[in-house]
Amino acid sequence: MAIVRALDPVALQADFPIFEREFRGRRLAYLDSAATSLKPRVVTEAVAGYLNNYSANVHRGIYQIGEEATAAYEAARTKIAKFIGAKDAREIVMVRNATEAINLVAYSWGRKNINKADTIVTTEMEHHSNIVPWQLLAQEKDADLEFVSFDEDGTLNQDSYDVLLRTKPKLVTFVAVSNGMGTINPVADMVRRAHEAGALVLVDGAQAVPHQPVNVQELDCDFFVFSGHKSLGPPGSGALWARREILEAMPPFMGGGEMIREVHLRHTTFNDVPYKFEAGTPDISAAIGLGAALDYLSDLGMDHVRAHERELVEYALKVLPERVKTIRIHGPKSGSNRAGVITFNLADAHPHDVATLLDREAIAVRAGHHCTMPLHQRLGEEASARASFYVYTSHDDIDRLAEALIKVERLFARN
Amino acid sequence: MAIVRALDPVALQADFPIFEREFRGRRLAYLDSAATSLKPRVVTEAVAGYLNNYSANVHRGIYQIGEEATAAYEAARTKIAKFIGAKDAREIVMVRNATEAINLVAYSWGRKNINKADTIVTTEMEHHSNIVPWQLLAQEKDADLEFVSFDEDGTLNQDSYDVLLRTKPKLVTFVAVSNGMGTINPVADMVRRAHEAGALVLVDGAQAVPHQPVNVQELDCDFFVFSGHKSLGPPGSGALWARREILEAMPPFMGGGEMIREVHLRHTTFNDVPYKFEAGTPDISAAIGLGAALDYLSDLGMDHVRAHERELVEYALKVLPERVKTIRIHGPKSGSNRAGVITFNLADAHPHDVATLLDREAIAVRAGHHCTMPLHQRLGEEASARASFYVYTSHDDIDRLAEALIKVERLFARN
Amino acid sequence: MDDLYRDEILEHYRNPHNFGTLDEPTLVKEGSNPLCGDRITLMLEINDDGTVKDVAFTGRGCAISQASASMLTDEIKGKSLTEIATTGRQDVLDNLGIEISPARMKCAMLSLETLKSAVSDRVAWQGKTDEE
Amino acid sequence: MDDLYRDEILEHYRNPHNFGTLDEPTLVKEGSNPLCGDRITLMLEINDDGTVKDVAFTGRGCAISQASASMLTDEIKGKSLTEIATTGRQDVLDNLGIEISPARMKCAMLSLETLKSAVSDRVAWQGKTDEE
Ligand SMILES: Cc1ncc(COP(=O)(O)O)c(C=O)c1O
Ligand SMILES: Cc1ncc(COP(=O)(O)O)c(C=O)c1O
Repeated sequence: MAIVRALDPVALQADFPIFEREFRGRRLAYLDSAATSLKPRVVTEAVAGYLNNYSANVHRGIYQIGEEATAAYEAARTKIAKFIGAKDAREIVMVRNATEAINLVAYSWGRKNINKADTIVTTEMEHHSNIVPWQLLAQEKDADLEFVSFDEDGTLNQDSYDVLLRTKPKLVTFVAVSNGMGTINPVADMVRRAHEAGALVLVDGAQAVPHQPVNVQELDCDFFVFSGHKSLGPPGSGALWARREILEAMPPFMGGGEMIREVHLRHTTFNDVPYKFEAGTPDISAAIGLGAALDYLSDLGMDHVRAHERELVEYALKVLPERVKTIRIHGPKSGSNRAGVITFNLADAHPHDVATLLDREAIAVRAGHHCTMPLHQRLGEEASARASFYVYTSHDDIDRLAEALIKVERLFARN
Repeated sequence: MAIVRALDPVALQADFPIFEREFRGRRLAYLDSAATSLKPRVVTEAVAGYLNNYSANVHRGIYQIGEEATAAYEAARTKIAKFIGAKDAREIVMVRNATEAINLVAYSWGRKNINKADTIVTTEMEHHSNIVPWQLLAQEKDADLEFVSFDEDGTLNQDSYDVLLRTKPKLVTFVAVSNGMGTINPVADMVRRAHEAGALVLVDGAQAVPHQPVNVQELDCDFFVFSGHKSLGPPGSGALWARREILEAMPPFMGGGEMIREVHLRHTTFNDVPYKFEAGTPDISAAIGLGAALDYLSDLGMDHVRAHERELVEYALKVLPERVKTIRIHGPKSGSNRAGVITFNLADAHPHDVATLLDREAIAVRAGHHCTMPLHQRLGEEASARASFYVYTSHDDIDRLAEALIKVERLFARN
Repeated sequence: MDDLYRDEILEHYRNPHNFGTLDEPTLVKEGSNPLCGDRITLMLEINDDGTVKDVAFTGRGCAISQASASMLTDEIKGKSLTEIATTGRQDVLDNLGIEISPARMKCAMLSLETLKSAVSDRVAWQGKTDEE
Repeated sequence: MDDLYRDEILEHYRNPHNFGTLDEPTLVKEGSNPLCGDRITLMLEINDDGTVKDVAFTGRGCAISQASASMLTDEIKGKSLTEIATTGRQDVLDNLGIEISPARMKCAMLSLETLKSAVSDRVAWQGKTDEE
């Protein structure tokens, strides 16, 4: 190929132990990275290193392994801060996943700041994790929840956004990158307009952090969330970022150890941020693993990761319709505003059957609604199949996908 | 020694890689297991096995590694259910830790069922994690929070408990085993009396599950919580158990993927229990690691674990006062109602200094309030030192502790 | 790949038996699979003697759920509700006659579970009228 | 073990300098360490020229926090608030002259941080009167 790629997926596969396994005699073509990513060896080693060699609790042990654990855990926080361009590691709250981060904001900031008849704006392309917490909050507070629609080409309808901004919402929230269609939203611009309308903005970065450079200060948003397990890290890791003054004004979410300053029977004072929001023993090993994952990604360079995936998605957008006659691909038609996600339907085969048959060829794709039922309602599909890419995805994987889909088509052809 | 012990801690140390490390030329005497336990090799291997070989998301992947991950995750749930004697694995909600489990109950069950002027009863020996969530709930609902006191011997004052039960509390909650003093509470009896008074009962089993046989059906409580990281498992694992009909009547806590049945823009229906309470991608690796930890403990036999720790604590209660002249040990005086926890002060050396100096001898103890400030207020101590035991703790560790404390005493003696 | 879905499955999928609606159903029941969005609506017309006079279903779904609904509805015609109550998961799997992975089990069982809950509604409802 | 805590530290711990209260303090400030429960109350009497006339502290704590409070209070006597503002963490560590592990850093710094926040309260308050 003529395009120079700084990132060689086949070489990188050597870093991921799962490719040493055989599946029906073949190397796994893992095309479900939007659900969760595979893990490089360094991440497993970081987790195992903690569990084997210094498995102490953090923040309180006056002994060597306690100090080692605390240092490693706080180093992970600093790496996260740096990776997403936060000003200060104290703005990073460690959470289990993006879902918990959003719920934390809904319970803590939301229950304090959202009142009757206030409006929250989200979009029809959100993951359930960025819909349900706001539905629960709106119900509790008798507030309004409004949805920005999206167009045929899978992009948010910016006129519908402007109309909703005129209702003066208190909070606006949307995905940076849609897990349903791969749409890359114009985040900085949408944040600016929301701020002009007087709203705070929460950006769901679950599909952005793993796949493209992110800088929360440049985006200028107020809250930002992501999950470690989609970013080469272990499950159980993730972060909420928010501006320090916002975090400081937020009441606590969960109560318990670590988040307190002083507990008395009749009153309690709380710790400084971010500890105020980290009740109980955190998932130390997952955080350390995420730190190692972000180091790995930084070494690759997020520009290169994005360039690689853009090139892959452009290749897929070109070859799949050429070769797979009955495929309908949803979402943006160009790699310029599309992440490495191909969501599709075949004319005669249901996505579940597609996934089952692809599994027989050692190709892993997702089938279902991908936790985006409203998006699928809008697409007019009960379910779809989704192939999603990452650093270890190669052209060969896409070629294998195309060939297997042709076989599925043939099997299901209504002759 | 004349006592026959079925459990040989020195032999077991071979299962824990940390003992291969040298600390200032010595094997670590890890006496902080009440904060978090060390991890046997099998746990790290289970975690690494998932991360390396089948690191898929759970519950939705129609492909081989997705099914492997789901099977392993659900097997962990079944192991947890069996380990604590639950009737049905569907009564087990996977959480990050005991703290999250308690907050889940406070937010979900509590906000629905606790009203103005209702009473919640807890105790003065609770961990902050079983105080602060109820303070926050009581404050929100304008409810009363009352505390059972404890006596000189570190046991709950049962008269004070009866007096408080007469206020007809809606919820009673207490530790099965105190992390502050090692007190083993008469759980089944206290549950029975609470039920007679019409209350539901939440038992904080964070220090019980790792150290003694537990059967929630025999205890007959309504909610039970524990953390995996204190039970040889990785951080990020833990469980809430509750009776099925109680769980089913509880509204959701966090919203997001996995916990829903159908999401529409204007309304959402929720999944069956326990999934209704597991929003977002769970900590799959930690759950699998906890499963391996519980297998390891089951192989040892929880009766043997308890017998071993009882023997150790009796040894410590005997030799420490004999050899360490200025030691004051808090809590029960006998091993019969005391877990493997020795909380103490020296007359002239502050607990922080004790811990620092012990660290120089490769002995890890905790110093501070151990997340039990009200307990310490009652003891009249700002802080204490704590040595806590587990399956890998040997007499030699206690002997080393005694010798080192003698040195500390000598250093700090006001001559 | 080709060996997994037998021709018979594909045949039922392409031309499901009993697909459609009934004019005078005695029982109507909807079922859905929360993880993937499959849905089915099942209609039954029951004779006075408690046997199934006619049955029909609608709904979109995958080959496995459609074929199992098609085969199941064939099978229950003429049977009594009591006989239907004894139909089990293994019967459905036997009908399909192919390997069903755990993730696809819900697809295979959707029609059976919808049928079972229709029948138990009916029994509960009959029980109620008897008492009243 | 014996080499860690120098005799001077232990001496300050056993007999802390400036331990007690002042009759007419200009500034009183409390500090605490949330992780371990150490507390200190610091009192300062300030001359009209902005120098420290007298200083005292009370509170329970470990050898490191007590010794550092004892040494710090010795050191600031006669100094101006501006001079105090330039006292840094390194000065405290130099006073102690022993290895302080990260977990003990809060013990070592408790008195300094309480002092700093007392001084900045004072400066903020003075700023305010100046404006009014
Ligand atoms: C009795 C008790 N309850 C609750 C907790 C909180 O556990 P975690 O930090 O794992 O949530 C602890 C841990 O210290 C404990 O000992
Ligand atoms: C856009 C988006 N938001 C939120 C989530 C939820 O992530 P998690 O399950 O890790 O909380 C996902 C994961 O599927 C996602 O793709």
